[in-house]
Amino acid sequence: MPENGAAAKAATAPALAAAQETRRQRTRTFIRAVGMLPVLLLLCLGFHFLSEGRFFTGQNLGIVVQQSAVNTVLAAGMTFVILTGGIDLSVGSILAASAMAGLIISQFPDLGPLWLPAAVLTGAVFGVLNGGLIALLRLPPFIVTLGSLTAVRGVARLLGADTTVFNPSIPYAFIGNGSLTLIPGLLTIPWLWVIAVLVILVSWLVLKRTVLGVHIYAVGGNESAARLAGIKVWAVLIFVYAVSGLLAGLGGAMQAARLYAANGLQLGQSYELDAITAVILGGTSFVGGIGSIWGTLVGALIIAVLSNGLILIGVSDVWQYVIKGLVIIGAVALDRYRLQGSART
Amino acid sequence: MPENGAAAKAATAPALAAAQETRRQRTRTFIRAVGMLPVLLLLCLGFHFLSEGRFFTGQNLGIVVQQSAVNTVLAAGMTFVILTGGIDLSVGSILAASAMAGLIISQFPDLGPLWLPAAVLTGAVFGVLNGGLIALLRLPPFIVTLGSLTAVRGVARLLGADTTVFNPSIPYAFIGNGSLTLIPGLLTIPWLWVIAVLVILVSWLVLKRTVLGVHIYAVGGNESAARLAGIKVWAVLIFVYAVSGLLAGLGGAMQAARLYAANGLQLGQSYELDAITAVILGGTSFVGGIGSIWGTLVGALIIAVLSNGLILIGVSDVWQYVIKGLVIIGAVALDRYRLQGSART
Amino acid sequence: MSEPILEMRRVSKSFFSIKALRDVDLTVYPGEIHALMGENGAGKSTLMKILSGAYRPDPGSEIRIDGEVVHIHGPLGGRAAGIAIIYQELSLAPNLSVAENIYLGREVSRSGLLARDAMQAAVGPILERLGADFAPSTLVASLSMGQRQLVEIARALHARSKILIMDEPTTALSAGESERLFVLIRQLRAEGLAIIYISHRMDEVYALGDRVTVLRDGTLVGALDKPQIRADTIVRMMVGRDVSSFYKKEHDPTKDSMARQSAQVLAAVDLADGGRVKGCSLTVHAGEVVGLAGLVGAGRTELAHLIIGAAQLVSGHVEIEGKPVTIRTPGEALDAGIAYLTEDRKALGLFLDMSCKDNINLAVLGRDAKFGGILDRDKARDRAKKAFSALGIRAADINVTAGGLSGGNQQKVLLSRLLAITPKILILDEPTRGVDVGAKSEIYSIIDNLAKSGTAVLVISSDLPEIIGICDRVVVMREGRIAGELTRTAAAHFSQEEIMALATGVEHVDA
Amino acid sequence: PSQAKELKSIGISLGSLGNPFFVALSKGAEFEAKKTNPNVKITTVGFEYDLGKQVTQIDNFIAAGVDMILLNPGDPKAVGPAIKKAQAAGIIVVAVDTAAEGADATVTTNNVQAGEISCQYIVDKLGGKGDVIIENGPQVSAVIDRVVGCKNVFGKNAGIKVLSSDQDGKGSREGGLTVAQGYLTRFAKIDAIFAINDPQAIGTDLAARQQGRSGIVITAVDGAPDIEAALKDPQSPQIQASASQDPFFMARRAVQVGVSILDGKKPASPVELLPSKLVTRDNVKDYKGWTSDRSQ
Ligand SMILES: Nc1ncnc2c1ncn2[C@@H]1O[C@H](COP(=O)(O)OP(=O)(O)OP(=O)(O)O)[C@@H](O)[C@H]1O
Ligand SMILES: Nc1ncnc2c1ncn2[C@@H]1O[C@H](COP(=O)(O)OP(=O)(O)OP(=O)(O)O)[C@@H](O)[C@H]1O
Ligand SMILES: [Mg+2]
Ligand SMILES: [Mg+2]
Repeated sequence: MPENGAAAKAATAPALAAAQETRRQRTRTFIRAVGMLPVLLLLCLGFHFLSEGRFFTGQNLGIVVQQSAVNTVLAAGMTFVILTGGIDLSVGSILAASAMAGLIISQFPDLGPLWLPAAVLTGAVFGVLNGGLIALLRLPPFIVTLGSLTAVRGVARLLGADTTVFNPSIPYAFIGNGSLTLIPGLLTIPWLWVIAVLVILVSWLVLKRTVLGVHIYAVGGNESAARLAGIKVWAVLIFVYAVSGLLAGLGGAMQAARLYAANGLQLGQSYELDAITAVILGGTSFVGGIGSIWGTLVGALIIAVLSNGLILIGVSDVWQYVIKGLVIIGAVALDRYRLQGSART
Repeated sequence: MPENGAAAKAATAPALAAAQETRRQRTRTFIRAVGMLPVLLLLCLGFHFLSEGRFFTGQNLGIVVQQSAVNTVLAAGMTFVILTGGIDLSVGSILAASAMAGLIISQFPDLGPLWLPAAVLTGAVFGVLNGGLIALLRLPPFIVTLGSLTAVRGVARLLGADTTVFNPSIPYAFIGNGSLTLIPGLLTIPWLWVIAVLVILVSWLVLKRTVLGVHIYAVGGNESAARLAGIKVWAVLIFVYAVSGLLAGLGGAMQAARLYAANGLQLGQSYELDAITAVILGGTSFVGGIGSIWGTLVGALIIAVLSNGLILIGVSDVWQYVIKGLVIIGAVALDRYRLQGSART
Repeated sequence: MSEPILEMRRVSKSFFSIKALRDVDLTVYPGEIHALMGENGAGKSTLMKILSGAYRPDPGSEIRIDGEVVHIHGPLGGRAAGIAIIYQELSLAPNLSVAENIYLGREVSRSGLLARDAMQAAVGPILERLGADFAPSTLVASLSMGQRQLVEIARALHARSKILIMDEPTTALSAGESERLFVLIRQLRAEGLAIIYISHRMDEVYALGDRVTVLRDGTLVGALDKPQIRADTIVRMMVGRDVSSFYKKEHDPTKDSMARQSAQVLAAVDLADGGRVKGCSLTVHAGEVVGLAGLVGAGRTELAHLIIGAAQLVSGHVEIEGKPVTIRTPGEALDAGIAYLTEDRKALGLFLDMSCKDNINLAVLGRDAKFGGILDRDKARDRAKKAFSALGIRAADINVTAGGLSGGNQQKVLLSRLLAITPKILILDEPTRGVDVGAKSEIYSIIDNLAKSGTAVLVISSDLPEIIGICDRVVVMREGRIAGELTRTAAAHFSQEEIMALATGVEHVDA
Repeated sequence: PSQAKELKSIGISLGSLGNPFFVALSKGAEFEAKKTNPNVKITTVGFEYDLGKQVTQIDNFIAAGVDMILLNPGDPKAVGPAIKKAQAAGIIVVAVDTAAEGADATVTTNNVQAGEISCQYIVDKLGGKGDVIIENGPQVSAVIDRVVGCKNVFGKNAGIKVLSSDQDGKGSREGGLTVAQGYLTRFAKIDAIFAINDPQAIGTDLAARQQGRSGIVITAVDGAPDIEAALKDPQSPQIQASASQDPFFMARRAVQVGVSILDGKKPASPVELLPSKLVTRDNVKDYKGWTSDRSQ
């Protein structure tokens, strides 16, 4: 009977295959996590070349990261939401309402310094409302957040009676325009970017190193299985929308500190699209359950580099639209192609 | 062997159960299809009452259906797309580009009357491009259509060199502002609405009475099952995006005939959100496979009634935002509650 | 013997690095039922998917049908070559009706319009032959697993093929339906069809198989003709060793400590959901294994869902250790000490995109966590590794995603999650569905050990030999009610016939 | 900067480039800049009424090293800090169409006056008595100013009753059409409508024609090509006047002012207000519109 020999033979081969497979899978995970990094680098190099060396200058890089900061923060919150298979269209409006609330508070002499927590809190409250409607009444996230996209925009305009609220001496203004000096005279980092990176780091920690993080992935991967496994799906959902709202509030505070002003109508219009684009460019799946926060960071940087670079090389406004659209499609196509080569078909 | 006896006995009870089940299922399907109709009626009555009887007048109803027409047409295309589990964010931009193309053609004396097919064709071409990228390169629909939302917007602006193209003597202008007289002096129906209803009827026919329709539902319900059953999933996908593009082109033609003008930037801004809202209000599921075109019609009417009614009763612009958002959320909440009472838990 | 209708030669298939099949040969003759056997992950389904056109084989492979070399491109190619298949993983569109699913991809249309009525009418007789109790117009989403399986079978039968592949068609069927299916299969054989039959249920293979081909780790071990088909031979070929005592039942609630015997751990009292389940009571004692038997659609799964709070109770209550408890969610059931293994592992059990490690640890993450929420990654890794070796899960690594495993291995991963909880009460809904013989006996011995250590186990199963082999008591359900109860005594075991009589409500059984 | 500098590159940030007004404005700027230096590099972007985006664009201009920024500020005050930052980088900032705090110079149409003359026309036409509507638009400062001017005039005439002024016609034909359809249903008697810009006025006229309402005096602000056509069109007699702006000239002035600042010459007044002229059905044939050849 041939069994024993075959078994012995089979035993070593799978062990080898297993080791190989682990290594390959790690590479794949890495490629996925790194995501669009090659595309980002390609874009940067291209712009540097085309702008006659203006791209890779300390000042311009500072501007790029600063510009990506608010979107990064929004996109981090959006990553949580999309990981559960949901979507949050209301972040732009919440950002506007939070900035308005913050600026209004900042004008009271006594409350001044409280404006920042007030803005963040405002965002969190709207987020919890979204989450509550979605988790407890089981309404579709798209409709709920589309409703609040509209309603909260109205609230933002009402807050300032439809005018611009302005405060040139807003406390903590440094976070909007100042930089953190790491090596005096050599390396400074805009505070906005410091905040954004901190948000990404904390998000990563929550998603990858806590029980809650695994539960978020689980809810996105298979909601009914999660429910059967005893996960409090409603709590997870409220949490992710609360985070998204809170981070939109933080984004509002960052925007307010940057502009010293806020306007209920003119702030945060269609920011949700940029945030979602960053998340999807970063490789997070729309169905939920798959994705990483680092990808989101790269996605947000791609968007900022694209805006900055096209102006830098003097492309006209109309053509900027066309090129931006094509680059976004091209980036995912390239990514798909790259993944195909390395991994699954 | 117990088969025969058991079978005989089992046969009657299940037959009864099956008949009951079928009836129950029909009721449920009907409730689903009727969908938001009660909400729509409630809204109409409310506005009629609050506007001191101005809502249910022939003229105002004409205005409402006319205002809903373009969105209905876009939402019909969107229904095809969402039924396959996809999304088309580019309809607003395609509408603008098609309207521009149409108006430009209409200015040539010889080609004038061809402007309408030209506009529709422009839309279809963009739709096929979307579909091709999604079906053949397997790119995520959200990203592809977000990319074309941006790129096609650029094209629309380029077409008119960034100005408003207008033509006060555009052929077929009657479809934009004229009415079809059914009973002279008593019943007239705006042509825009006639077109919209025709689009809905044809869509219904395709979805419910053709093989292609079943395939669309199958792809949305279980894509891999559809593939294993030998359905050409790629062809189905290209078809639905082409339909969405074509109908966006038709919408562009309708808008051009209505306004005698088109502007590459301003026309169709965020129409996609209205179209998606109509589809989702109409009970079509975002995951695909479930939904009906009649629901979409009701959803589009709700949106139009809301806009018209709020202006009619003199609510200020800012409060219109707040109320619209809340009504949309309230409508789905009500719907959810109603379904819960009548059918499954 | 006549000419073979199908010859597969040197068929290989690799999924990037994994070699799922290596130079496998398979010969099938018309008018025979050919059983394809092998452990979980041996490559049976992969081989069949190559035949049906779902996968493309590696270069060098050769397929001959009726002696001619064919290249099967896609599912349509498979169909054109006269091959029909029932996939192991259900592949229905839940949003379509039964008739639409059966006709999917081959719809009938008249002057461009769908002939729905004609399709439904044509489907009726086939469903009847299978003994299905649902109408062709029913939505698949509203069917239970078993009923869906019948739809799959109906679809394959309806395709009118030369070669019919059945990849574990009876996993969701109970004895009655299975018997009916076997009658049909024999009829088809008589009509000259070649049938390739995959199953992990040995009795089915003896009853049906004309020849057997055995795979192991993607390679061909050998083929047996009818006279050579014997349990120990096949098992040894599959597993590479002898699996001695198959059903294991050493625990004995009547003999173990008296104190424990009286401890009634779980009691369901008059549970009803206002629909399918119409007032059911049952009890499970510590250290006892209770079977819950019944026909497909009898409401066993629904009853289990009521107990764990996954479905809404309309009346009745649950008692644990004599005290009434309110359980509204599966989470509360876990807190109360009840763990539940779902019958639908893909839809309700596993997280296919998550690693096996996370899948196994999911339910105990909170318990293991440090500082109230930080993952203990070492503990998780150790637990997953232990589970892999304890249940013999075949996968490259604990970090591969659960979606890439073969069906049986997925089941083991899911079971590991429950075992990690160490519950007071364990409800297992079809625990060995799709699991190979070797692993089955492992699972039986795990159940036995749990009972020995005092766990109350409720096993829902459609596999009657299994129920008879491992249970102390059987509760039988019929149409939403408890039809009766059979207790095992030292003197008399309950028999398959007794259970079937209760399940169908037919008292006298003609042999 | 006291030393004269050459204009090598200029950045322009405007409300929305799909609006013909801003297109004419950018053309004027381009014309003048090219006249100053034929090799000048011009980057024009639209900020789509998003304050954050405009500040971002200013940052990008700073990075690109432009000499001058021509700005249509999203908000008169809120862009102040960004302007300061640009000036700190040695860039001249000139505001057009809307005043901006801290800009080196501002060239704008007198929007208050434009609203005044457009609404004064209504008052004269109605003989100081009637029910009127102010069809509002997006709340940017130019629109706010026009409404202020209009309300000034209506307020002075006791016989004029403003029925409503709180609906947003979105500055477009479509928005004007939709809002006007609502107004016409809501109010049985409307004598005149002031629309904050031309597209809204045309949309309003379409709505009135569709509903067969006549005798409504419609006026607007802008003097855009489409209102020019409408004023000449016998089929739209209800559109009667528009207070014109001259974006081409406005932008040319702005660049001229900027260049002279670059040369070290301070302008006499930091804000230059260009008066608006009323275009009516009577004088439209003499009107030199936005698209007429201006390269004099
Ligand atoms: N799509 C796939 N991607 C990666 N690996 C796969 C895929 N399909 C199958 N495999 C691998 O191929 C091997 C054979 O799997 P297959 O499903 O054919 O086993 P099987 O014999 O049908 O097992 P079971 O009895 O559990 O159904 C397994 O190791 C499995 O992990
Ligand atoms: N996931 C589900 N969705 C909808 N209905 C279901 C679902 N599962 C079961 N049902 C319904 O409940 C009925 C009872 O099925 P249930 O699964 O409880 O019975 P069962 O005895 O466990 O049968 P099976 O062996 O098929 O699982 C089914 O006939 C079906 O109508
Ligand atoms: Mg298998
Ligand atoms: Mg069951």
